[in-house]
Amino acid sequence: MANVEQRGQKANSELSPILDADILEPEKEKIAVATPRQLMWWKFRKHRVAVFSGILLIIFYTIALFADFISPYDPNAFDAKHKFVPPMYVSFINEDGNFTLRPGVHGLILHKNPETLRITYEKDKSVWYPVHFFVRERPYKLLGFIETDIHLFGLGEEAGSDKIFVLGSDRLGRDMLSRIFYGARISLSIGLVSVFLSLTLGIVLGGISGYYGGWTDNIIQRVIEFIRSVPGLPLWMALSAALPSDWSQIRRYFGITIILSMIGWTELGRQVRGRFLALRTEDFVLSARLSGARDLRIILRHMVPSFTSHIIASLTLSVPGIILTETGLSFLGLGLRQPVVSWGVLLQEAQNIRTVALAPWLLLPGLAVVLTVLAFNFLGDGLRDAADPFSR
Amino acid sequence: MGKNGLSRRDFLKASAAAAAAVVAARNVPVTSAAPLRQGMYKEAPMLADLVAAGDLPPVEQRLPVNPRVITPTHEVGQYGGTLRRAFKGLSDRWGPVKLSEEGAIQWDAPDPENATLVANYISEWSQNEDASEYVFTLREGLKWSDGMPFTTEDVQFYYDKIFIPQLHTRPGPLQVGLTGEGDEGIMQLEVIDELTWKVSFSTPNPLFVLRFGNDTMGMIAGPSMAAPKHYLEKFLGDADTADQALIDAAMAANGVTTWQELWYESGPGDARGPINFFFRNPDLPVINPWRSLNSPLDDPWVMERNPYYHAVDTEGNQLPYIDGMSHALFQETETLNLWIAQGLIDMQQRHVSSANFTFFKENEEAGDYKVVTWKSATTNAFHPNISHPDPAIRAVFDVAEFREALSIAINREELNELVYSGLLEPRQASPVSGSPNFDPEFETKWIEYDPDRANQLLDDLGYDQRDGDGYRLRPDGERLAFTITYSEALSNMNPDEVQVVTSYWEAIGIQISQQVLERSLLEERNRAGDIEIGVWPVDRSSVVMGDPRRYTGTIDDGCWAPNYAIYMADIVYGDGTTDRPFVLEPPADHPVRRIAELWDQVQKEPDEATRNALFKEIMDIHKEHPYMIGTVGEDPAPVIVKNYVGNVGSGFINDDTMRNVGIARPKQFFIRS
Amino acid sequence: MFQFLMRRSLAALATIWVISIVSFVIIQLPPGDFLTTYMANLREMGERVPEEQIAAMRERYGLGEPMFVQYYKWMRGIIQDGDFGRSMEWGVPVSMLLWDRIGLTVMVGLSSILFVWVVAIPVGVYSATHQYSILDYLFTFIGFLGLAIPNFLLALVLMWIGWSVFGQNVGGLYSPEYSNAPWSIGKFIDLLSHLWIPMLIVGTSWTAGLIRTMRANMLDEINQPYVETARAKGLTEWRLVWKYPVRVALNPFISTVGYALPQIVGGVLITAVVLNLPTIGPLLLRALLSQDMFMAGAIVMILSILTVIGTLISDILLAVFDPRIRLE
Amino acid sequence: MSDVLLEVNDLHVSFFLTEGIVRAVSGVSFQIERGKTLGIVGESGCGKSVTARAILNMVRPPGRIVSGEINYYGQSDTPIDLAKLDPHGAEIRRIRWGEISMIFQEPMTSLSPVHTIGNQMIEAIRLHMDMSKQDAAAHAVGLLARVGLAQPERLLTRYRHELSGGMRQRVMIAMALSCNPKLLIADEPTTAVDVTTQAQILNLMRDLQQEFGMAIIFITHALGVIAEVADHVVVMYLGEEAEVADVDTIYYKAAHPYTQALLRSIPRHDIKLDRLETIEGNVPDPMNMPDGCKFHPRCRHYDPGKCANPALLQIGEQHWSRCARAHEINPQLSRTEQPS
Repeated sequence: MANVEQRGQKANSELSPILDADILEPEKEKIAVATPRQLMWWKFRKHRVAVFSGILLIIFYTIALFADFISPYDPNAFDAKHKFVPPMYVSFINEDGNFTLRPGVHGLILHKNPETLRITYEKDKSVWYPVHFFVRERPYKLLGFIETDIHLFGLGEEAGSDKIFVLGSDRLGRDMLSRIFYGARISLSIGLVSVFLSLTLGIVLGGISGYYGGWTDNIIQRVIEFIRSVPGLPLWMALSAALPSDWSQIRRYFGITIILSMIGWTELGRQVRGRFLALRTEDFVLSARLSGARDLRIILRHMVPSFTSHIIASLTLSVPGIILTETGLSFLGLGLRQPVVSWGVLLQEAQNIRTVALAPWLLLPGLAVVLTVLAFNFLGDGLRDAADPFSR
Repeated sequence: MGKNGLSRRDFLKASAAAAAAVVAARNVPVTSAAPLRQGMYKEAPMLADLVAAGDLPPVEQRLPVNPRVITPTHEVGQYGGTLRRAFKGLSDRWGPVKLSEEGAIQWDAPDPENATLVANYISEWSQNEDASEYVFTLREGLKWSDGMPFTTEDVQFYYDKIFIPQLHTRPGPLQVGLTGEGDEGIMQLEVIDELTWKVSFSTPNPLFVLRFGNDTMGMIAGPSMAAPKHYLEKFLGDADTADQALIDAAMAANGVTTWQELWYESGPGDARGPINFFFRNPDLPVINPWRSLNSPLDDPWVMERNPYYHAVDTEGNQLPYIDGMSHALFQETETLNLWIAQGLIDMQQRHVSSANFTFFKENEEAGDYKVVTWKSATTNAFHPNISHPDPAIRAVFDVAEFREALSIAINREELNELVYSGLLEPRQASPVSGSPNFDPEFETKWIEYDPDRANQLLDDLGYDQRDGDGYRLRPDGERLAFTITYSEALSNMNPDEVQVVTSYWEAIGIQISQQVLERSLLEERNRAGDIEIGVWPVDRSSVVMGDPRRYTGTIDDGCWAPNYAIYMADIVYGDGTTDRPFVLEPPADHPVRRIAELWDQVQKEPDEATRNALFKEIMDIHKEHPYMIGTVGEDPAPVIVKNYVGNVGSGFINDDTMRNVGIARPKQFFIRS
Repeated sequence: MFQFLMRRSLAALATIWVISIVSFVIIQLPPGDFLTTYMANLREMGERVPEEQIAAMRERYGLGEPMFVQYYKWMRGIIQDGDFGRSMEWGVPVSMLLWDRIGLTVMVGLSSILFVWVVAIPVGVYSATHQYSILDYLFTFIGFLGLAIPNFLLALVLMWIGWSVFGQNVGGLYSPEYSNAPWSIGKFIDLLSHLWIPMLIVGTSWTAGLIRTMRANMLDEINQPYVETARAKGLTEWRLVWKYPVRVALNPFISTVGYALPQIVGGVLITAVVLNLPTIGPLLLRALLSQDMFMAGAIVMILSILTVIGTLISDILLAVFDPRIRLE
Repeated sequence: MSDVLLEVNDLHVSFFLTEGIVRAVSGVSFQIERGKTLGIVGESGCGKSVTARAILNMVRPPGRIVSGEINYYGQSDTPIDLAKLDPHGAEIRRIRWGEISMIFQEPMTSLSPVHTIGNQMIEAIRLHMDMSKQDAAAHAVGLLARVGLAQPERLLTRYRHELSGGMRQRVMIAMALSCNPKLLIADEPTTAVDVTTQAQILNLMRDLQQEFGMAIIFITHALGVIAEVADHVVVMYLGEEAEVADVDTIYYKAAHPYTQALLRSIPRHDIKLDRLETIEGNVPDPMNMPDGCKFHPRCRHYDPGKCANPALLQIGEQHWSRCARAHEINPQLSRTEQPS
């Protein structure tokens, strides 16, 4: 991420030597009245890709939050009659060949090759199942406390044992769509949780480093340098492998989270330190100091708020790294494991090339990862540009 | 199972044959066929060239006077070629070893129906009436791969320098079945003449030969009960015969600092160091059909024919047919699968999983091979721990009706279809259909899917109250909840099976959580005895008497009654010490007690009929109310065989006891040109 | 210059020392101990190991002794004899297993770096000199995409395409006929024909990042007065761009090698696992999964040291290339 | 051969940004005679640097010369219109440095940080003069000595950060002179150096001008400097000429409020002030230029009735001003000269 970091800041100087002119002038008036946050928002709005990415991420997180409502099936519900069903073509043309507003799918006829035991499916043109919305099925607790059994969509009771697999099914006949939705819960939250931890570490250590300077600063800087100069992946691999394997999945989740946040904090710490160093001599900090405020109070009340926007941007940019690492670790079998569903766990199943050659839709969780990471990168880029007081 | 080539009936035949083998081993001396006339032997072209060049004596001088005659599985083969296999490296020693090991007595099966124990490099063996003395006679003129004669001196050397030192750090090779206590229990050796030696035991040891069939007694893949004295004595650092220059060179080459480390990989008693294990030492004289040419750290590791190999085919062709083997190194089984499909593997059984059956079948044409199926002597199983330290859990599991409920709540047909493409057989954890202990009644015990009855049983047991989440409650108000503990490395058992079984048990109101452990930790936990429900395939179920630890409960990765079984083993074998944190005395009338007593009697009972009856009683205790809840089993154990590779039979039982691939006699495999 | 080298070397030594401690901690971390694991592995392979032998091994590896004594013994072994301990799983000294694989790991890493440079520098220069052109936008987008696609996913997709479209297994570094052959031109060509896939996979994400760095650095430099001066001198655009801003923009670029090396190492590692390369990655994964911790610790340590050395080299290179740093 | 070396006619240079078009130079005209010095004065952003770059046809995208002529009478009386040349072509590259060389504002950054002084000088020399490497080096040494640098041979192997500000600027001057240019454009050559050095540099330039006989375009924001070097002065404001005159006229008869303001902001030994005045207000947004007189938002003399769109008026023989009230604001002027 360090590379991404430099771009925005450097791009500022692009025009100035030619122009000798400050073309930011017209905004001066607004600046006078706008709060920094408003200002950031105005700038951010201009960054269309970033705004789009932000919206995409909001959608993703909403899906994660309401996964049990949106998912048509239990992500771990297996089905011997529907192994490796390819993604279904949800059609608006019904069995009579007429257009219908209610989409639906055709039934499937299963064939099993007696020699190789290969299972294939044929579309049963004679069977048509319209998609029903707000169907009542397996009960769950929405958001963890609202008991309900309403799901966004499904085939309803009339379909019997037939199912709709929008993104296909896996080797145990589990619905990929539902699995990706549920997987989002882990994969998306792990990024946020460990970024939060990184942030705490980064602010505390970076803050101490930048605020006090001296030997404390020196030590913390050496630690940061050390962490950055050591290849992370083998280290994180080793640490994850060393997590007690009799830990419950939830403990394991937090264990991995903590390991991941050890990646993120150095970059944040470095930045926070830089900001602190710059702010330390600012008048308002000096005056707060002179008026006898305690260090912690100065840091929290005066210094941190002055660069929150910048921190938010940096945070956004460090989320994707964490998501990628979690995915990588789980992919290697060192992170989370079945029956927990995360995108990394799902992709581990795709490690099997032969299976993927037959069922390429098993790679779809990878697409989810790529989209999320892209969106976070674009969003972070936009936020950083907006937060940077020197950018256009 | 009929759909995959081997019918249930075939297996029954095989079982009869295996039983017969045990009979044969009792007291009838087994002699190989009469020697063929000199001048009748033929040899591989590569050796003929060496003979012509004067680098090798003629084949008649290399073979023993009475070579072992091996009847080819299908046809007399052709010489030449290198068989390509794959292995996982140094730690995957059992692949190459089982292909080429040479015991004194060996399992041999020209076809699946006729698996017997035969004399291999010995010409005959006999035992006395009470099975406490065994006499072995070497084939006359038997030679090591370097041409040096193989005599009883090599047996004595083995006994003095390998077998006895091992006893100082371990109670003796477990599988030899030593009985008695202290020094009296130790196998005694007496060399009678250059070709004949006798071993004796203080008490009857009728299972000795049976166990001899699957253990080379410390010298892995060496000739069981012998070691090449003329070579190895130079490496005994504390003996007069030591050759310090050789020792230094070997230490340098292997990165070790003491001569002991050349002998013992990781401490005394572990005789598979870099110097005395053919896999790691290309210079070690062997009597195997192939010897190592380079280090298994190399990729590929290659083996080449032993010009002095002691067996011929029915037409007098010196075996093996194949010139050599080449083992390519792989890390992930996935890679092996791709190699197979690309036709880069000539013959492979190890690491070939039936989970990939469809893939292998579909690529038969592309890879120019066929998938031959065998039959694993294995049933996947869940092991509720009836000796759990928590009395409340013991009280739940040690009730037959509860285990029955668990068992019949499993829809084995669906499970089989879902996880194994229907390739396996729904069955109870019991001896497989080829076994002398096979019992159809046991095999089908509690396997009918009947969730209603399961629920009824649980209700009747007093678990009829449910909590808000729909889970059953124990009478003490606790939720009926258990943890399944398993490892991802479950032999050929697919971890997906755990997911599926979990959901069946959840469906009858039992809360199941899962815990995945590394295999080592699983074993550690199992030895600690506090696993609630363990998962492990019940293997070693062909010639069960050869290794019954699954059923006696004393094996390290079996979990049905670890704390009881070890307690009983201590009582019975009197070794008295154990490092297990929990050792529980089983209740007075507990069947585990009876199992331990029976097994002790079996081991010392010279009369076969009585012995079999006693052993059947052990099996009947299990049949009465199975402790291990079997699901599906008799894995078809696919074997990949290139179309140009001949004499690889199908339908063999795949079991450690019968040495897996070894039973198909790789020395008579051949490559059709 | 000398001072600079001394200072950097000392810092590198200190880092290596910390790495050794971390690696040792890794060896000690897993619950239970590696002997248990070792026994389990043996059992899985069908062997039987009695308790007494375990006790003997405990003794031999000094497992009863305090941590720092064990650390001291371990370090002494490494420094005196290059002995990293024994691989529990393989039963041989770790050092016997590693060197070949390290060679190939370094080779894949270096060729990836080469690939990255060959691609990233010209593209970055182009993007900067043709800022906001269609190609610039395209490169930026590809760059973002490259950052977003995990190495292993790319490897998987390439494997999948190779397998399902061409029926080829694109894994490995040699064709089977060459894998144990002595070095020859044929083997080298064979290696090259396999090397490009991991090179591409490892390179992609890093290339993406470096294109962006190069572009930003270039944009920083391209309007500097000294470039104007050069232009005013009448140099052709091509020559002045490559002689001046590129040359200067390369400096931070060289220094990014230091930070990029850890990424590359990680990339090589995980890619090698997917592609079954005979490099150190699959060995590490296997060591970790089987808790063969001497092996894992040794690998982590060697990889880290290599990285530190790589960083040191890039520092020195930077000093050679940038007179400002040289004279600091 | 006429006296005129370079003639700029109605030059328009614009920058085409996504935010809009910035007319950095709009309709500037001036000329410079051989061997003379023209000063261009103005605040940051007035377009003076852009004009300088336009002369060498070095305006970089998104900027571009929109219209106008830059006639260069280097070789003969037939001028070459530099504005029409291909900016990457061989012709303009020959003229750059060979005929017209340039010194930049920041001596620190005008030299490459990673190339030696020698490397950069020899490169320039060999590009335009047919010399071997050795000859070029010798030539460079001579030039360095000429600009007053000690140990010129050693200097060739030095890097810019090893030199002081004054030394750097001397090196730049030596380099600029290396191919005997006919015109030297000095873009604020003295802003980044201290006052003493500044004086030395200016003296040096004056001496060299006499010795080499080149014309100089001296660009600065400091009117004070102009007084010492220039023969003629162009005062620029927002891309336009505010006032054009010889140096004395500018000093004593400034006829544009902007010039007057500039003059008030420099310290003068003849007028004692408690404090220097600064020009009120800021330079307006270049994309949102004020209507009418561009200076009006900052002008104390602004009269909406009179000041709509003033043209550049000739108010003296060699004196032009873009102020409609030029005569009103400069009584001295109205006494002596009448608008034509």
